[in-house]
Amino acid sequence: MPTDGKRESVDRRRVLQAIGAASAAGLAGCSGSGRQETTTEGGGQETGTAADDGELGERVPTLTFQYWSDQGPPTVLFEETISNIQSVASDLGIQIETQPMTTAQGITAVGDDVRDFHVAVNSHGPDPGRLDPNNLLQSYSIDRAGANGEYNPSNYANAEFSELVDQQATIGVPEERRQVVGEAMSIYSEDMPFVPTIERPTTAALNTDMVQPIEAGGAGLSAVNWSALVESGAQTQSGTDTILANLPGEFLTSSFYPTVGDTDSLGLYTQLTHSPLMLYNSDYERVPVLAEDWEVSDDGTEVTFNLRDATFHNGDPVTAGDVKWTYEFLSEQYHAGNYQWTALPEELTVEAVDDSTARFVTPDPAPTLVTAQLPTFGVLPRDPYVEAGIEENPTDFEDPMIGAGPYRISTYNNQENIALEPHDGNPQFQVETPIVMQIYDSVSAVRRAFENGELSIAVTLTPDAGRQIADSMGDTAQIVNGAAFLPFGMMPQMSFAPGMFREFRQALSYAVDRQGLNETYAFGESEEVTYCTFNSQQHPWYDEQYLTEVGEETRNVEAARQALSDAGWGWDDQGRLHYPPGAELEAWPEGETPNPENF
Amino acid sequence: MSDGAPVLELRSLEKHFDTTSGITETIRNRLVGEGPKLVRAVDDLNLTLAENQVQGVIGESGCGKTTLLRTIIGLYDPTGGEMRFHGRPTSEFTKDEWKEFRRHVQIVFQDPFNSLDPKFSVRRTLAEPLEIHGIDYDRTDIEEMLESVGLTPASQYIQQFPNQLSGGEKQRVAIARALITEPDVILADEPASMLDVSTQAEILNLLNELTDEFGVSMVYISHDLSTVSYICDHINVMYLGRIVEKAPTRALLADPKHPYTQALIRSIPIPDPHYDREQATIGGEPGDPIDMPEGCRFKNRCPERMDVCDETPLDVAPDGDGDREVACHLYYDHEERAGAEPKPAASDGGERP
Amino acid sequence: MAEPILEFDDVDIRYRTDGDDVRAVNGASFAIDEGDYFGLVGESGCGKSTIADSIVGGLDDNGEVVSGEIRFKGEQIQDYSESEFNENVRWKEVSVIPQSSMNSLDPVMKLSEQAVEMAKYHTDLSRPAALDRLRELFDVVGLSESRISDYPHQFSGGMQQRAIIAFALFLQPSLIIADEPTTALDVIMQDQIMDYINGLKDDWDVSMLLITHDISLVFENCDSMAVMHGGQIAETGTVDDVFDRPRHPYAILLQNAFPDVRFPDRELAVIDGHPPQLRDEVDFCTFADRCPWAEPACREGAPPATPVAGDDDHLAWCVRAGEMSELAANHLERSTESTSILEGGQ
Amino acid sequence: MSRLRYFARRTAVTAVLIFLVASALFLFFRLMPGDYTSLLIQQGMDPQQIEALRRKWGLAAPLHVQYVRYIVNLLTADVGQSFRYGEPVWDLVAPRILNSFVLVAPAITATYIIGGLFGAIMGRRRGGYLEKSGIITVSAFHSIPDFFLGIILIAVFSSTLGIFPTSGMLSTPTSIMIQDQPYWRRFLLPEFWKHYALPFATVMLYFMQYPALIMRNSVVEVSDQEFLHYHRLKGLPESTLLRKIIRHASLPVVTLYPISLAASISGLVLIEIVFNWPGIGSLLVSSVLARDFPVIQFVFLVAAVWVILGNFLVDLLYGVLDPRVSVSGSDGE
Repeated sequence: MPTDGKRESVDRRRVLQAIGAASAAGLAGCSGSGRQETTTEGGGQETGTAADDGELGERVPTLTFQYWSDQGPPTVLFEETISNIQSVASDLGIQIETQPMTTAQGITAVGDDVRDFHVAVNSHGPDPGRLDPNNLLQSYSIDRAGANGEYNPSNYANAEFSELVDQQATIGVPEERRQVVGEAMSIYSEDMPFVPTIERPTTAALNTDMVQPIEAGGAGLSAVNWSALVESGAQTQSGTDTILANLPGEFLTSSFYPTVGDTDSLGLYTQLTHSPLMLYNSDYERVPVLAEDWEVSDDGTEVTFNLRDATFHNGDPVTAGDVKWTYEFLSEQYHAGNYQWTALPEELTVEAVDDSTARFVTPDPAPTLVTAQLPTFGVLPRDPYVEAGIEENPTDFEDPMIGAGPYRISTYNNQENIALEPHDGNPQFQVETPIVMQIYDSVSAVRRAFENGELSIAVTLTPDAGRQIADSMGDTAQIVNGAAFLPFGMMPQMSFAPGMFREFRQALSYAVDRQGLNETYAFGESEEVTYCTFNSQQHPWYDEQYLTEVGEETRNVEAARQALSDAGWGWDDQGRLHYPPGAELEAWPEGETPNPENF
Repeated sequence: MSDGAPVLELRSLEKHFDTTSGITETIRNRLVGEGPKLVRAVDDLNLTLAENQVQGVIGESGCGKTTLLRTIIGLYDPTGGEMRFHGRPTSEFTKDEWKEFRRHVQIVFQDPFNSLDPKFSVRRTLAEPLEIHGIDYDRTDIEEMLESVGLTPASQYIQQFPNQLSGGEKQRVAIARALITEPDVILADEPASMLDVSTQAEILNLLNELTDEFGVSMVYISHDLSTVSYICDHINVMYLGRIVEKAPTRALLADPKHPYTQALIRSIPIPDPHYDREQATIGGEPGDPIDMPEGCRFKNRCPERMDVCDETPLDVAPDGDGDREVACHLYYDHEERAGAEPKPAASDGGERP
Repeated sequence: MAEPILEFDDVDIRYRTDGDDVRAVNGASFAIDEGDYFGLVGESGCGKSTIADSIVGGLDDNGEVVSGEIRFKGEQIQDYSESEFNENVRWKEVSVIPQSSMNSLDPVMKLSEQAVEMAKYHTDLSRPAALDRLRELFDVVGLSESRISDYPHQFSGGMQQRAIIAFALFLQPSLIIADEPTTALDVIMQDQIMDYINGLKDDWDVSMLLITHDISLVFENCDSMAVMHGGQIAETGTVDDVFDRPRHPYAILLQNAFPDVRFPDRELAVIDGHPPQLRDEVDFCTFADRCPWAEPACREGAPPATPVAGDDDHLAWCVRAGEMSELAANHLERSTESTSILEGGQ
Repeated sequence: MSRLRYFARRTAVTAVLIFLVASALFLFFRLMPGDYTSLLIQQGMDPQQIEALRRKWGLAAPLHVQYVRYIVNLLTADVGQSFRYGEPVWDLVAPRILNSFVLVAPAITATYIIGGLFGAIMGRRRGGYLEKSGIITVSAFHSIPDFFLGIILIAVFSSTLGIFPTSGMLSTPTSIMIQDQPYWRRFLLPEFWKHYALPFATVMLYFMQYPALIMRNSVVEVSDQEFLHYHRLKGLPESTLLRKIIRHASLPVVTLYPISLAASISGLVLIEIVFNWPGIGSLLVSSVLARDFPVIQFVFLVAAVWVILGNFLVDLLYGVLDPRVSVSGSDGE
């Protein structure tokens, strides 16, 4: 029988871990006898004699953990997370089965509040827009919960939280907004709709025979974040005249960046070729690029930028006129449905106060303008693009590929490769060496090519591949580790039991061995996340004062069981977990959406 | 059982095939708007098998004799006409009656090398039909049957497997299997043709004895007149789906009426260097069952070809001998017959596509 | 009497197998005279086809003439190599009418091409010349000349068989080996084919080795014959000798086992058992086990060739050949008295 | 029968098949849960925007409407735009299909020629050492997963011996250098062939099994045919016999060829990915995962059409190789 088989293997695992982890060792001793008393005593506190043996609620069914099977490296993490939990399943008295789904499937299922899995082990994609919390806050808002096709990662329904989410979106004054966001986050953190595990590591490698080592901030170096490279000037060793780097598959599918298929590739343009007014550096701090500085009016409806002296790749100076045209055009196209990602406010107007001053004006405050959109999309030279006919057909025109970034595109082969040459007209970054980037579809192909000297920089490696390179190449390879700004974690489905019970989510959080995950997946290069938030410590909006600590770096099964029994859950004599007697097992009826009144 | 009615009776039996093969073929036909191509394998065939009678059916390969046989045991549904078993039309048979029928009508196949299941011991081979028909039996029943088909000592054969048997022995087992359910009718499909002369003889003799001994009727199908003549009381000569002549064996051999029958007999080599056989004077190839000539199907090869042969000939009793029939224009006066029987016209109509 | 065109002199043929060798033919001796039609009769597996193959080097790779001599026109050919056979024997001298005409013609070559090919390898006939020749031969075997460039599958079985005969005649060989030329055919067709084969006797000076299981074909079409059983020649002689005075039990029983349409009431002789597996030294009469008159002597050494009635051309390989006329009396006085039910003939 | 009618029928059937395949493809992918917009959600696109897109792509319309639209467009040779890349499917797919084709078509062809001959030799030396070892070898190569075979080759010839590069069709600088020159120019570069060697070898080793074993079997079979015996008795020399054997035996191999070749359209995904060959494979995979319907439909349609046409051609070729076939088109035997 499969379940028995599972049990066995699990126990064996547990014993193995008992050797390592103190907590596990402790429990190994007291499991069985310990079970009894914790139960009764739990019963004592909670609902009278509720959890006396025989006075148990419905048995907790076999729990299904869904995960995205098509995400490459993250998928590995998902699977490890699940087996990590599985290894203590028997101690918690639960059984676990997994349900791989493609991302598209998974998201649709969650969006429709399909209740055939209890926990989704998915992730939030680290897309530039999410350097402002607005996007993820919105996606956890109550009006996206339930079976309405809209994606709320854990079908989290909390009216008060959603209320604050709506507010923060239109608060112009940064301080106030931080305040409100903070409150929202504290509710979120307390409710724990997302059980964070570890930071999402990024790994890159440089061949130090060809390229000079670089100083990377917390973001490290990755295909979506090249800041570290340009900041250090991209210098090669003598004898090497070009940097050869890889890009993940499907990166080069549209040279005109507002039309790229997925936001990952935006970083390539933002940081290398089409500098914006300011951008997030390798520490996820906003630094000025084409703008000297900027100030936000008190009501937050006006942002004024003072431009620096900068030239486009065609030699023309960057003027306020270009700025005006660029962002008004991108806004217009976004709302016309042509450009997918340039989510600029609809009634945005930009005044060219003078050649070097541009003022962004919106009727209502648009806080994310400076935190999300403007740092992502670079300034375009008006004339060449207008001549190229961008205004007539914005998605299908001969892209002159001109920006004001530290690099200019000298060659662009759709879906194959791209060659970049240094451009000295950028006021912020001075770089030395041309870069040629080639599409690679698999990490191991990248690794082999790198080890074989066909690449001088390998980005978006798995921690595992990084380790292998380090082993095989020793000092000739610099391994650059960093973390994306959104951590990994689990999303218990809160529309029904057991995900709807905080104590269960809490137990889940105690049961996961973050340290172990970090070791197995990231070889210890990542970091455990114990405070509940969808932002990582690197994230510009990470603010511990609002957050609740929901777990420990290592596993604590006792705490997990405690959390459950405190809430009246119990275990029968085979040690199988049961709900509290008479517990309501649906937050709202299947197929419906939660009514804000009740949440 | 024995209610005057013949054991088996075929009345203007028909079996036509659609030769269209496979989906694509069919699609093609539909696209090109062609109808299916019919093979009239068995056409307007009459045959009456009385008790203890052995009816032989002979004809060249492709004349439809095998189809006839399969239609009789119900492997094919007749496309026309009817079949009566002890006077009861098989078309009215219920499921159980069919089962009964299959018990009482057994078949012996041409190829003893494939008709026995190599995994079945002789015992099991014989036991199976008994079990199927829920007849209780014991080892001795089976042994007796083996003895009676000349597999002696039975005890020695009963445990053997087909691969341990010679061709002749296999065929004996096949016959035993057919007889063990005490059938009324045995259908024999050239049971000797695959065997060597020496063994052929023993099988022919065996069948001869058994039919008498067990009082079974038999339809014996073959392309080889010389063997048929050894066991059959009556012989039916089949050509392109029709019986062109039927007569008692001796009569047929001694005085064949139909030109085709004559040709058949004259073509048989005689094992005697001193005998000077007069050669058959027939040419051409056996006709193509797919598009057959109008009227008499033999006309194109017939040395006696007449204009009237474009009409379908009636079955007539040559020189009033009630015991035999021949379907040939040579043997009746057409004026006199013309009005008399409308029947052939009908079956004639059935012939045109 | 003309000089024999083909002689078998105490020939042994074996097939090598993983286990013991199969001794397919043992001490076979017979001779075919120039211009004669010679029939070789026997049950399946008696070795008759092996003999045919050995003459044209057509034995399977594991088959070999281990002893004895095969002389064609006085020339020893048993040890010929593939190329020697091609040079001196195949088709120019000895052609074959194979058993299964249906499968013998290359399905993807027009008949004309197959003829041209033959011409190319064996003669210096020009292509048109070769085609003309084929037309003639088609005419001879009763096929319409217009069809020489058809593909085999466009021919019926009978027509293919005739085409094969035409091919066999193509290079005017001196010996034609017809190996069961009509088994696949219906009686009428068989009769026609045998007719053509017979016809050749007069128009072409060719000898024929007719191999068949059907003794009546031999009686009807051959001058002399041999009866084979279990890898041994049982009896050989003119067809009249063998018919009138058979002295080998097998020859006798075989004839009586054979259905004769003239005498539908005659009891058919039965030959019990079946030929032995020939895996060891064959130093006995292979018919002994089936023979009603067998005696110990039959199993002590292969039977010697015994002239019948002092006639050296009529030999029976039976130790009791002398007594046979008495032993098998009741088998021998046969139908000759009772009269045929068939009209005509006699 | 008239060849013409035969063609007419085959063509008609072919057309119907293609139509059916096209429809099947449409349905199949529509029935998978989720569509491309799901991925946009995951990347934080807000719902209104997504609705806009779904409308723009016609994903909002009911299925039958989408279907009709799709078929109509197909008939007008409009294969649409990729959802993900907003580019015309053709521009997106064509170059990659070409790259796949350049690798697989010659490789498969070579495999069938060499494998066929090898198989023929094995068939002739029946029971010989060559046959035994040959069968084992080709089977062994096929039993290794193709990508793993590739990795092994890389490990040996690139990492260890350093003879060949591990990845790509050309080194990146070179491919950039010659980007403006006609496609075929790369064939003149030794470097191209260096990149070509390993993937080519992988495909060959992996697929060798089919032609080799099939050819072997059918040679064995054909060698036992009566007509060959007859040819031999007619005194034809060995060489001629061998030619005939091969001609007859090659029929089944010929049948298989176009089907294997069709792989070059749908791409040998794993092999391409291992060698980072810029073929259709990886695009196809990611498009399927992303539910980029226009791309998927088109690529699979091309592959299907390729197979169907391939078989059509084989049928015709058969007609030449084996006269019996062309006739069998007419009557159902």
